[in-house]
Amino acid sequence: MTPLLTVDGLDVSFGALRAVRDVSFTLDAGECLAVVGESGSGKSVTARALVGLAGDGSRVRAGTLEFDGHDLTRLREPQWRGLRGRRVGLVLQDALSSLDPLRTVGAEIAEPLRVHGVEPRSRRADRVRDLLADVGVPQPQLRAAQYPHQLSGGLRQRALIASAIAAGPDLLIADEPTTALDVSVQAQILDLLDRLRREGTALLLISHDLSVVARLADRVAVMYGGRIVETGPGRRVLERPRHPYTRALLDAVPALHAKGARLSAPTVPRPHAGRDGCPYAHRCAAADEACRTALPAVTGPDAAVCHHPLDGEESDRTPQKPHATARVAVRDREPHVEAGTGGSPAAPPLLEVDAVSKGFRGPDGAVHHAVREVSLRLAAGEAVGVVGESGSGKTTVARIALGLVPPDAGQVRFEGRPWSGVPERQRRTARPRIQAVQQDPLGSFDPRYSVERVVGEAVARAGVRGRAERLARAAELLDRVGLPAAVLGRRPGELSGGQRQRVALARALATSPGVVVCDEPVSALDVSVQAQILDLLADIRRDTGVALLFISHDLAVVRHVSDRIAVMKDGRVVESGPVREVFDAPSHAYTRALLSAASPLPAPPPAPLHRTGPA
Amino acid sequence: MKATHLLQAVARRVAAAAAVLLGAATVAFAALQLIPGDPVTTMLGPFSSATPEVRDRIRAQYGLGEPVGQQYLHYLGHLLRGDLGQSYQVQRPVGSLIGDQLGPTAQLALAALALALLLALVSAVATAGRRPVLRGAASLLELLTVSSPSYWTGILLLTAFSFHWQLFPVAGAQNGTSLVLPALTLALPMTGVLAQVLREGLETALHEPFAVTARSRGLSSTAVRLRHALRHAALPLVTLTGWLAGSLLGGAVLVETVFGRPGIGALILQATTNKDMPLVIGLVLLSALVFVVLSTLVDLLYLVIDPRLRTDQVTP
Amino acid sequence: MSRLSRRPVPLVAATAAVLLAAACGSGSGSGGSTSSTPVSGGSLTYAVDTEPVSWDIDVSQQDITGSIQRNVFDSLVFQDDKGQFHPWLASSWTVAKDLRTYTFHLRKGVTFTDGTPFNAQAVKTNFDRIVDPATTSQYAAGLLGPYSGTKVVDAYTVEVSFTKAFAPFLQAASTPYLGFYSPAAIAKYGSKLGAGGPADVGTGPFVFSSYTKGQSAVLTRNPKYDWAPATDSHQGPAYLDKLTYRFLSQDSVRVGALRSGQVQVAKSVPPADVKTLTPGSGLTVISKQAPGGVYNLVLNASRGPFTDQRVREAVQRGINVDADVKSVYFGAYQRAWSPLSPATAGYDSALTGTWPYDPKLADRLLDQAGWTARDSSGYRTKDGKRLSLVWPLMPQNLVSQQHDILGQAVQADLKKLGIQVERPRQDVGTFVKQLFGGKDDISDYSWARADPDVLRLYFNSAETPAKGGANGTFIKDADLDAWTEQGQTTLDPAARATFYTQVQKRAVDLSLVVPMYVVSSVYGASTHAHGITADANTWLEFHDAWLGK
Amino acid sequence: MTALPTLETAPQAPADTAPRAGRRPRARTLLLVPALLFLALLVVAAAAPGLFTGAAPNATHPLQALRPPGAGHWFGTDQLGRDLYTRVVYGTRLSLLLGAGSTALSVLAGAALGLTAGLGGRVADQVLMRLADVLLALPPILLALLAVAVLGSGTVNVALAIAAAFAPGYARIVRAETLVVRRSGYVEAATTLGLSRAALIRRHVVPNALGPLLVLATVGFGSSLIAASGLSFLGLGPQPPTAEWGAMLDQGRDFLQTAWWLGIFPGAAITLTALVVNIVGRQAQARFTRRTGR
Repeated sequence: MTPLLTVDGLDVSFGALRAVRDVSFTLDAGECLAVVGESGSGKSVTARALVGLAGDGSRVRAGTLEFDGHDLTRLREPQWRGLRGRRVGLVLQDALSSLDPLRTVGAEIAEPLRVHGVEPRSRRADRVRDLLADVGVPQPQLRAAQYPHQLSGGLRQRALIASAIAAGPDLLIADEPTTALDVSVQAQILDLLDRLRREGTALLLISHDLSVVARLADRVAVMYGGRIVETGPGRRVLERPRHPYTRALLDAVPALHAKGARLSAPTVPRPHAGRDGCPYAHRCAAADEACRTALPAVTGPDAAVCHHPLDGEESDRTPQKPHATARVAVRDREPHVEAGTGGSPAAPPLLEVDAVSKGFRGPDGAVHHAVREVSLRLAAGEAVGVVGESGSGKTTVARIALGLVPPDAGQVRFEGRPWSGVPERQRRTARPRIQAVQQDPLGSFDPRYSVERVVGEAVARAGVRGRAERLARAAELLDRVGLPAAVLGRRPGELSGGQRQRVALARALATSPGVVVCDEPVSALDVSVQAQILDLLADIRRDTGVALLFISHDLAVVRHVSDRIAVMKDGRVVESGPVREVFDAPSHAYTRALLSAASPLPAPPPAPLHRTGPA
Repeated sequence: MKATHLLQAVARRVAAAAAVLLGAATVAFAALQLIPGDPVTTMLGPFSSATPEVRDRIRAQYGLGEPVGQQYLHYLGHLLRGDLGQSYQVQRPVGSLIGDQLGPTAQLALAALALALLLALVSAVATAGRRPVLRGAASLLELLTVSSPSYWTGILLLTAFSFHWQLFPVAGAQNGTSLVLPALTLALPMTGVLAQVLREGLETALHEPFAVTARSRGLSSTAVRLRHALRHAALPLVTLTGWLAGSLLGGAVLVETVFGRPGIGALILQATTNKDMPLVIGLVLLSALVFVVLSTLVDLLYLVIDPRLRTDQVTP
Repeated sequence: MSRLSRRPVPLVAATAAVLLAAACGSGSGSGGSTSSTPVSGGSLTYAVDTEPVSWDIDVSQQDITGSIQRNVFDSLVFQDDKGQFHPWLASSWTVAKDLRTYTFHLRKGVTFTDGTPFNAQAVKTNFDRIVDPATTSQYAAGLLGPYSGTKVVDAYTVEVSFTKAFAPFLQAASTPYLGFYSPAAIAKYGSKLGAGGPADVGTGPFVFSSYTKGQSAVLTRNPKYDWAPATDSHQGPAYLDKLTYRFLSQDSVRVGALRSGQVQVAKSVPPADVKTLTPGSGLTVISKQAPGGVYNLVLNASRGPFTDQRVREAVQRGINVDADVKSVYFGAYQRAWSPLSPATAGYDSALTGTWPYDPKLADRLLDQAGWTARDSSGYRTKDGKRLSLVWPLMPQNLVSQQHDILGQAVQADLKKLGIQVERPRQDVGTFVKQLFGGKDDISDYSWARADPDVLRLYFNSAETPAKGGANGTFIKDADLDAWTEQGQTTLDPAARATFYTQVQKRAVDLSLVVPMYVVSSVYGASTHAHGITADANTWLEFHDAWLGK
Repeated sequence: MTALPTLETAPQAPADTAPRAGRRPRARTLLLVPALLFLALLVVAAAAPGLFTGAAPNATHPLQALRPPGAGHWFGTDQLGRDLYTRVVYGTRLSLLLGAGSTALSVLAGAALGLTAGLGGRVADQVLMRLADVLLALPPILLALLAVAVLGSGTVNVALAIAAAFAPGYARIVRAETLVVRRSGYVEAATTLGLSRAALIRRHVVPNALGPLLVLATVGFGSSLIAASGLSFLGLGPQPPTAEWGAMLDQGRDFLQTAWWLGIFPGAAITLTALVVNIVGRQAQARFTRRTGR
């Protein structure tokens, strides 16, 4: 039987930039191939090239590009149009922007029906309703008449899938279908896709997160630098990666590792490979001259394109044993994180957040309670994680802790003195001792400032006088966060995401603070960069003894960093305690749901959850 | 949106409109007080042989002898009754003077607006996201129209099409053909700005994921532009068009001068150069009113175009 | 902008003559050739540069109102362009010795276009309306001067009386401002007559059919018209079916409309275009010199450097009037030698050529006056003070573009002599204050009036601008005062001529003025339009006009 | 006159493809160098017109009146025989000064008002912004004409009038920008460092709030130039015989059919200057957008 889709030697270039190079794979009906890679790896371009939408200025070449017997390389635009939507469906990430926000959900779903004349106009409404019901959207009639912004993230993504499968395509390409979603919703969408696959639709799944897609995919293709560096059955790739990059990728996932383990390989700069060499060579510990000049031949459907494959080596995944001891049962009413296990028990808390609440007035005049009676305590040297889905109030807690937002009720104390409810003037002298690292580091840098000025401003605040002294101190701080002094002269806008986060960290450390509040510091980063930053945070904590208030939606990340943890939902802390206890024996249903949804292992579909409020 | 909210919104809008109008009236009144020289002299012109008694009578007739505060209150009182007063220069009610000239200017402005939108639409839809050469050429052309003063464009058009080729009548507001050149003159600089905003809007929209999604459903590139992108690009366009439409009144000053057309623009120029303040105030109020009406229209159009503004609730 | 709003300004625009008229005048209108036989019918469009604010002849002071309404309203008497009076609606008249009572015998059989008869009562109704304060007459009431009343002697005889001798009345009665509305229309429309249109019912050769503000006024033929002045070239109704006035304020637009055939006649053709209106292009020029004061630079002898006559003379002789006027007006206007227009009685032609351009003389005069040093910019100085003259620009809505440019030529001429001329732009208030206060060194204006008495306004010491006069020289000269006053006291043309010739000569000798050019009305017309002539006011008459092929 | 709104928003490349370089049409960049050169030429002409022409701008030669363009008189001569090329060159100074002066004034006023509204209390904000609302409700040219009616005509007053007409727009932008900057991450970061309010405003808020304004002002310069020449065109400009483009265009208008060059060259000078200013302004805007990532 010929495969549904055959790709052989696909090349996509934008001017001089070769985004995709020599990519080959096949896909059968009812099969799922996951293409995994970090941003810039060429995975999305590959997916879009398959529907003839590689983008403006792109040049697509291929040895073979065949879909169901059609030679795609010879298609002209009208024929492409006949294929798109009808035979091949495309689902992009973030349904809020992938569905036209100015049109109703129904109109969007009906569009492929109209374009391809699948259904007569009179029956389209019915068909749309059926499709919505089919992808698990309750009240389909109502939903069809609504606009995307009126739907929750999960429902939106379902609607987007409904529009992609409306005309009954044989192949569904899903480009990061779950990236923007909370973990629990993420799982549901993956299940929906899995069901479609089982019903016979071929599925090409694009993702940056190997652990998420591996459980769904029959086969996995790992891309790096525009090339497929390893392909193989999902479980095999996950458990016994052969390519060093795949291995590094897996190592970087905190959920797969013991807490506190190093996630990233030491960053030793190596020379870049030549044009035809291995794109990973400059990051690969095993790279030699051969790697830099040429790639080995592809050996088959289950192989790594590598001169030095890690044959048969187990990933150093340590299975987690359940701990049933010492868990703290938490009532909704008074969720306290006890002082503790991480820091010295005797040490007085540096930062005390005591039953704070905060509400915001919405545009319609109604008050939205972002934070309700939240209490946290942070001792010197301790790391406390706050985890919760978007909208759970974590960021507001962070801002209250930083003294940027006054709480409506409750109070905050820092270093034993009142921190909330006092004039800003009074806080000012203590401010250098509690610093912050934001999710969007670029936004936290004055756009006119070079790195030197960004860090220099904080250095000056720490009392360092004289330009030369400040420069030296700034360079020292950069070195501390693993950046060369050459970065000083650059603007943050010219740096990569990881570098920016390092600069933010350097600035936060400049005043030798006792506490650093990190608000989603790694959620915008690729998994391997995320690993480096998490390792760096661990190092800094160890070296300086700084206490961390670490906020993230990612359970695994929080677990990796924190001593203690607080789980937030709808503005409340629903469970808290030492990290091991919460993870091993979650007492609150919500925590359990979070944990199971975030499970990296192929697992049975989770029990249906109650919706958790607006995304 | 609930009925009470709607009512509140309407009330807010009306109050804001009233505030702008009151403010405009006050600014105009303040300007009147700042004008140097005796208003009566201004009124009579430099070569009047009016006796001091006559001047006093005129001063009394216009209430110019009263204290400023009292004048202001009187003036507001008259405004509330819809009385804009008498023109100094022409000795006719300001309302009827303006009313007489409104027609030709409204014609000119609407024609220019329609023309500008049409040209911008064609230019932007045809060139958005196309080859850089095409796009660059269109862009340069638009920049050129934006950079050409209307009073010069008008002269060029007049010379070429009326004097030289005699394709269009030279002047007046007699019929449709006489509207072509002035409308084009007024439209051209607008076209440039509109086309640029529209193109940027289209290109932004075309690079949004939903446009890619739409293409992936089998829509042609043109269909995506017209069915999806245009609506998105229309949002900034509506704001800009509203703003530009308000400034058309100003543009009419120069265009009507060049083409010798009657209208509000010509009236504005006359009123300000003659310092015919009651007339100036009337025109200021008219402009403010046009602005208020336009911004209301813009807001309504926004509501029509963008459903996100109609409801802000996620209904789970 | 000057061309947008040409308000009537007695100083610069041609208004009706108000005083005694005497013979003389030159340069008659040259309409299209009248070689072929007039034909009846057709529609003629005439582009004018201003639009009436009020159409009410009893109210308006505007030139344009009179010139258009002339076609709709007839007068008691007709004044030809030599200043002589002819019967019109009055078939004859007598004037009392004391000049206080005028008796008119009206023509019989004249009807208004609403069918009502024109009679003595109609005259009384109209004149009484003019003087009624409720009418707020801006001009006509002035024409009636010391009016005391009108007496209806019989149906066709009226007696108009004045409280004191009023010589100018015949001339006034010849203007359209003292024309006649149908009493029925006055009763019916009253103050609405100013809105124009069919409400304005007169006895004239045309009926006011419609008016579109900002665009046009349409007049149609009065088929019953049979009482034209004898001086017209034909009797009976007008030839044209329709006469349309279009209001095109822009010079370029107006001329463009003429050239492209949208209009057949255009008023105020810019001098630059005059030479292009050739019979070859199917167009011709109708030009007529206006009577009264020419366009003069008036030198203020009461202030600053101009108190020294040598400086005034240096300016007078140092301006290259010939070349400047020629280059700015392209020969369309004749340069002036006297402050009085050649089209006015009493004009002194002997002044021609008596004060030619002589920059060397001017330099010598300035040296003699002590302005010998020069500063770094090349201007003359005396006692460290620069020889600088202030000549304000009139508020932009009153000044004509050409005057502005002519001014620049004068500036350039005087700069060569080392004299700086400053031309600040002023608003009306400041301008008036400066002018009335005699704070300017130079002012510039013409003053149209069909009588040499205009010289009194220019040079009599009592006639300061603040008092409604035109004496911007601020001179107090016994001779000038005496001669201008004596000119008023006699009706003998020869005696008057003597006085006024002396005035002109003395004004030039004292270098009080620099006459620049003779103001003329310049019209452009299609060669198909025939029989169009300019009257004593330099307005076009259309009763005799007809369209050829 | 139309003030150019901010038009530059970099089109987004599809996520993941990232080949952003080269997306920007090259035409504008190609034009930048000639535009800058021309601008430099204009500045030199404004500073030292004598370098470009040996003739005097106001010297009349009645015998050479209305010569068409040709050798000796590149742009022809006017009614008084003045060399039009010389007058256009000498007109550069005043025309540029009018444009630059009014832009500078309006930007300064706008910045002061906008910052006061954005940083002052609620009351100051409300009062200033309501006033701006009112002024923005009126077409700039009407405001300018009104200002000329109050101030009188003349060079300085025209500049003031244009400034008055455009200042409310700038004030609005600065105020909005100030509010954005006040809520920005970097101001928050600086707050977290414990900087005083004065230092925050001085170091971060003011420079960042004014950044876009300065770029906008480049584009606004073109608008001011056109508007100022427009007022001159309407006869409200400098006193004669000063050479200024708008006033020259006004004079040339009477000669459309007899001496076309009188209207063409001054108008072309205004257009060309506005064009190069706009090209440079756009580039500045694009660069600013790219650099700051806004």
